[in-house]
Amino acid sequence: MFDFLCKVKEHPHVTDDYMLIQLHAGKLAEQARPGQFVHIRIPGLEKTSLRRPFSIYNSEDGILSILYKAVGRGTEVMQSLQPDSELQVIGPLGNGFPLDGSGEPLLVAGGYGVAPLYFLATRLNRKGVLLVGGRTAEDILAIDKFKELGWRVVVATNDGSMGEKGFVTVPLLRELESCKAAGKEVEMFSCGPDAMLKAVGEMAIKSNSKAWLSLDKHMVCGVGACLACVQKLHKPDGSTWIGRVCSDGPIFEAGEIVW
Amino acid sequence: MFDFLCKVKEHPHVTDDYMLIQLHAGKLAEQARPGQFVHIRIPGLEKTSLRRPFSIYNSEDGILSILYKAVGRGTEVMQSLQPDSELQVIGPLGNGFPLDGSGEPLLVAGGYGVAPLYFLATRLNRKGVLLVGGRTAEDILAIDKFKELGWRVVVATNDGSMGEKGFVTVPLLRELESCKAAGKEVEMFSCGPDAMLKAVGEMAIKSNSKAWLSLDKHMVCGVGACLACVQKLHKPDGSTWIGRVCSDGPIFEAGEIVW
Amino acid sequence: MSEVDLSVNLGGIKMNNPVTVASGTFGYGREYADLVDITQLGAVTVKGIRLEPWGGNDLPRHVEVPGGMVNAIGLQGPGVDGFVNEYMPFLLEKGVPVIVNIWGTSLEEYAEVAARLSDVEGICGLELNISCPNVKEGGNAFGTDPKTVAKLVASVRAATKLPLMPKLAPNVSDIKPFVRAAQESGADAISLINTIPAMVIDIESRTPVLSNKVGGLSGSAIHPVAVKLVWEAAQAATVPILAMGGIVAAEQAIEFMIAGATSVAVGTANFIDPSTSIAVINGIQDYLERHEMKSATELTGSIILNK
Amino acid sequence: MSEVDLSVNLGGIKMNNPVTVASGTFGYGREYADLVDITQLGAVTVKGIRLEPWGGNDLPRHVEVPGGMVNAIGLQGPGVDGFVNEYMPFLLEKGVPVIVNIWGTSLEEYAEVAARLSDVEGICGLELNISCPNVKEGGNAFGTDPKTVAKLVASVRAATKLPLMPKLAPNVSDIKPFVRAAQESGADAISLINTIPAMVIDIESRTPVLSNKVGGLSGSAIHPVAVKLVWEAAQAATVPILAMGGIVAAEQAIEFMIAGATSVAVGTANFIDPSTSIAVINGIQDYLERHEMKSATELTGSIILNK
Ligand SMILES: Cc1cc2nc3c(=O)[nH]c(=O)nc-3n(C[C@H](O)[C@H](O)[C@H](O)COP(=O)(O)OP(=O)(O)OC[C@H]3O[C@@H](n4cnc5c(N)ncnc54)[C@H](O)[C@@H]3O)c2cc1C
Ligand SMILES: Cc1cc2nc3c(=O)[nH]c(=O)nc-3n(C[C@H](O)[C@H](O)[C@H](O)COP(=O)(O)OP(=O)(O)OC[C@H]3O[C@@H](n4cnc5c(N)ncnc54)[C@H](O)[C@@H]3O)c2cc1C
Ligand SMILES: Cc1cc2nc3c(=O)[nH]c(=O)nc-3n(C[C@H](O)[C@H](O)[C@H](O)COP(=O)(O)O)c2cc1C
Ligand SMILES: Cc1cc2nc3c(=O)[nH]c(=O)nc-3n(C[C@H](O)[C@H](O)[C@H](O)COP(=O)(O)O)c2cc1C
Ligand code: FES
Ligand code: FES
Repeated sequence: MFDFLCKVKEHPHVTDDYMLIQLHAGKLAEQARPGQFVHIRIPGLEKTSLRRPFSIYNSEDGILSILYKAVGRGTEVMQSLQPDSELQVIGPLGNGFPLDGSGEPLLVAGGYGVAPLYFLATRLNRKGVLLVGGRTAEDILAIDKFKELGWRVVVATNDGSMGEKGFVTVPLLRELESCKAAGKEVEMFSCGPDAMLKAVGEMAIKSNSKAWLSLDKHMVCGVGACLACVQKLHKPDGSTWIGRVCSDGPIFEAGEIVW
Repeated sequence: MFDFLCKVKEHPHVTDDYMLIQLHAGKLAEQARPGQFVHIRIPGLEKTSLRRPFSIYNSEDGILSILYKAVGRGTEVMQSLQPDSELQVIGPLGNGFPLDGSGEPLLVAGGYGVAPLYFLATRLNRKGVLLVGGRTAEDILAIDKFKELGWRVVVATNDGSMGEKGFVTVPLLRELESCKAAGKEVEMFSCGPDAMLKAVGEMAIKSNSKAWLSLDKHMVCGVGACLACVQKLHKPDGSTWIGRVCSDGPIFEAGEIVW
Repeated sequence: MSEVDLSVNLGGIKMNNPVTVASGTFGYGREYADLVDITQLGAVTVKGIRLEPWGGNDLPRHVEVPGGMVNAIGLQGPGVDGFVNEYMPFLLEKGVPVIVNIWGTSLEEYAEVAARLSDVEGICGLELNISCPNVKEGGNAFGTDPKTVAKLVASVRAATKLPLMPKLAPNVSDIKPFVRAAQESGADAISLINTIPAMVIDIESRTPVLSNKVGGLSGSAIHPVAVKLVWEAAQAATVPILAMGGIVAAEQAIEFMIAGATSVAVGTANFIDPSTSIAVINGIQDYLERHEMKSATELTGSIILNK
Repeated sequence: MSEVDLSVNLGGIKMNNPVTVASGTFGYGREYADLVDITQLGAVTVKGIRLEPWGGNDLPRHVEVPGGMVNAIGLQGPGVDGFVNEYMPFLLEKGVPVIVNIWGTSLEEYAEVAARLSDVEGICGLELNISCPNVKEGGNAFGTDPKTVAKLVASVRAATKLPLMPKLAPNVSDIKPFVRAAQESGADAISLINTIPAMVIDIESRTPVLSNKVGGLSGSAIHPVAVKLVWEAAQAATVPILAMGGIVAAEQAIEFMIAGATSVAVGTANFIDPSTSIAVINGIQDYLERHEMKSATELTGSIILNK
């Protein structure tokens, strides 16, 4: 974990709402693992503003990328950061996805939830399927990059403007069933809105598969010190405990989470 | 008095520390009189930051100019304003110098105090002498512009790097005495640090001349509403009252001020 | 024209909309009249006055801090006669309701100021400043003990029929006893919050920045504290509440109304952007329309507590 | 090497420099140990703990506001045993003095927590949290009446020989009686301020943002309020003061010390820039050198009041 002053390398638009920011992040980038995140102090916000957490979308040759959506005050200001401007970044943070599992990997993404899953796809020792959902075609990101890696991509949008119309859980169920029919074990990895994660988790439990869910909680410290981001969790012995999404997570196995 | 959204026209450096900002200020500029000031909301400071007051250095064809020195947080941020950026300006504020006096005008300036005096020189119906003091040559501004108007200029610096060494009150005394010797009435106009204004005021009272002093007090509202900028003053009947520098001033006759 | 009814009745003070300005941040109305159409305001609340003219504190009287400012003006003012003669004619001509913020150094002085203002045309209510941190006698000294508040309000009540609105101090551990003391002694409304006692020290000279040493914090910084106090006051209040503290846009005003305020006052924000109060009026109207509410009063106390 | 002596004695807590971290903003030290060399701190103050593990409040537990944040964590913690077993070994190994912030829902619980921590190696002092606005029982309820403070401090005093430091609530009209009550009952030092009770309402849903409805305001916004309370506390205090509230750089720490604080704690700023506490230590040292002071203690209470 480092507190690193990063320089912006490039900062292109991906679609109208989404931007990709690439940072010179040295050791921080080198140590990053899929599913981890960084905590960014956004220049241009008041100095008293809290940091904002973002998943790591990619890390290559000391360059750390983030794929983000402008949703509020901070991300709006962030959009105007020019190449060579500097920002304070803490990371890599969190536990990350397990890379040493087995079974057909099914990645299930909603919106910017695709970000940590792309990094995961670049580092997994096997290929699989990306199932990605969004409100409209605008929210479907990075699918060409998955295809370049040799992954199969299934798209669903609420308005049917891309892929099939409806929730991504519909094609997910289909994939699960076809794997089951083929006698294939699966391992799910998912990042997106809570409702989606919950549905993915339930399907995993029902189908007796593992599902790794990346939770998105509002954070303050990002390192486990403030207890702002907690999640009630099951222990193996059936009792519960209160974990910190930032430092005990953000990735939890579906069965652990007390929704 | 207007609350006007002004666009920056040009914003050149004058010397290392001083900058000139020219604003498209429409009616605000047209109504401005010498000695008045504007109250500026500096973009780039937090939205909760108070406005900053600046004397009007010039007003021509709807363009209002301010000559300012970077001394703190606000003025430092202000320095980086680019042409075409917009800022909220309230003005013109304050009473201004009287233009209808008589006698040889002696303008006495310290540092950025030269700003309102230049505007005055452009609007007075007669020419005279500018006496300008500063710490070093760096602080001596705009003297060529006075010369262009046909004014005589006398410079004094604390370190002797320009003009004579010492306080500007020394050449002022000389001017006063030579006018007296010549039987000439004088009228003084002064803007600068309190110590200088006080000295000018005392010399005026001693020599039985009028001196108009522009006071510099920290302000909040700029319009007379908050009572943050008050100055104890003599009434003609010998009693005292508490005036507001922003709306009853910033110009007071030397005899009025209770130092 | 909009169907929304913005008018409110603040304990007998009839306002065309819920928005006034906070005492001491808008002079006597006239100072801002070039920049703000003051006839659009629900009321103009003027700077605190006592019986006789009062000089206030030495300079510096203010200092900027993150999210606001600390002031120790010290209630400089022209006294009752000065106010009535110099400032009321202009306000009367404008026809805007005037709330006068009053103070004194004794119960008797408060009562006398109230009595003297009772028959002045154009004055529609009195705000009793019992919470100014910036004067040695009077001010906050009256506002930090419910018994004193009760006595003070009762004695002013006896002196005037004008709507009476004590302005409570924020630096208390429980606001409710103060609300009860005030309303049981005859207050028609409650106003809060005044500035929070504060201090700034210049570390180079090691001296307090304000000549009065301490002052009161106002502006955005105090807003969440004010919301909490207004919400709690509303739970004890049987009379309407005028809320203030860090309003910079309609959002904060709406927040106060949801917490239980009938009216709101824009303070420090006037200095930074004089158009704030008008923007707040328009913003409240927009909000009501967007949420299909028929009147401003519907917003008051509309907080939803699920648990 | 510098000639300046930064060490201070905070009522028996020996610190190599005046700077610690504020309880609840630095976990148990370990969480920030990758980013901050915690052995450089004067002490590490850990998150509030009670006798048994405690779950705290539901989410959301915080919300960002201008100049700071409002939190209602609700004192989640591992209890005495959990803390001693899971967290103390790391801190002990680091060799940094540990101040434990403790709370309970009864006098007896406070006393028992204190007794249980008394012989734990590495703990150099106890901060009594009697001012947390975010728990229903305990916390602020103990901190808003001087008599209760006296009783609580006395009963904890009887239970431990460790340096004892009650942490006072800021939402009082006069801090001095609390300081006196604490020190007369055996407190070795005074800590202030805790967060100021505050609230944020979401105007679209009209519900409180925090699940606990109210929370505590911290950060820059509260700094001038904290300075005023520390300055006043110092006038009544015969024991040293640990000051906190809105420190973001050495300037605010120095201001507190000039006002009368012996030590200072960095809170919310840790979240934004974890290097703040180290920068504050260095900044104090620079200041002392620049002002030709020989020791940090010279700064304490060095305020100059001309009038
Ligand atoms: C582990 C993690 C990974 C994330 N990865 C990404 C990513 O790869 N791409 C991306 O676009 N977004 C990501 N987010 C969400 C991102 O943090 C928020 O969109 C961002 O903080 C919004 O800030 P704002 O100032 O624009 O919004 P505002 O709503 O103005 O922010 C106000 C406060 O709420 C917090 N906040 C608001 N929305 C969220 C949210 N959804 N999650 C957490 N905190 C929030 C902010 O951090 C801030 O403290 C991630 C969040 C978490 C917790
Ligand atoms: C009527 C009047 C006319 C002025 N004209 C000019 C001018 O033509 N050119 C110029 O360079 N400066 C002028 N000044 C001074 C100018 O207002 C300050 O330099 C400026 O406010 C400093 O702001 P800052 O944020 O850089 O400094 P900071 O010290 O960071 O400001 C902190 C606070 O102190 C106030 N303040 C600081 N210094 C002064 C000061 N000298 N006078 C008043 N308030 C101050 C600021 O407004 C702000 O509220 C004038 C001041 C007044 C009252
Ligand atoms: C410069 C200044 C002067 C004030 N004068 C008075 C006053 O005379 N009487 C009074 O009751 N409150 C006075 N106040 C307090 C305000 O009316 C208001 O309660 C407080 O500033 C909080 O609102 P705000 O955060 O919107 O400014 C004054 C505040 C400021 C900033
Ligand atoms: C997230 C958070 C958790 C806190 N937890 C505690 C606590 O457990 N015990 C306590 O006494 N104070 C607690 N505090 C209060 C701080 O210790 C400190 O008194 C306060 O935040 C003011 O300092 P600051 O403005 O520098 O943050 C907490 C504050 C924050 C922001
Ligand atoms: S954000 Fe602080 S514990 Fe997770
Ligand atoms: S600055 Fe407000 S009265 Fe002068």
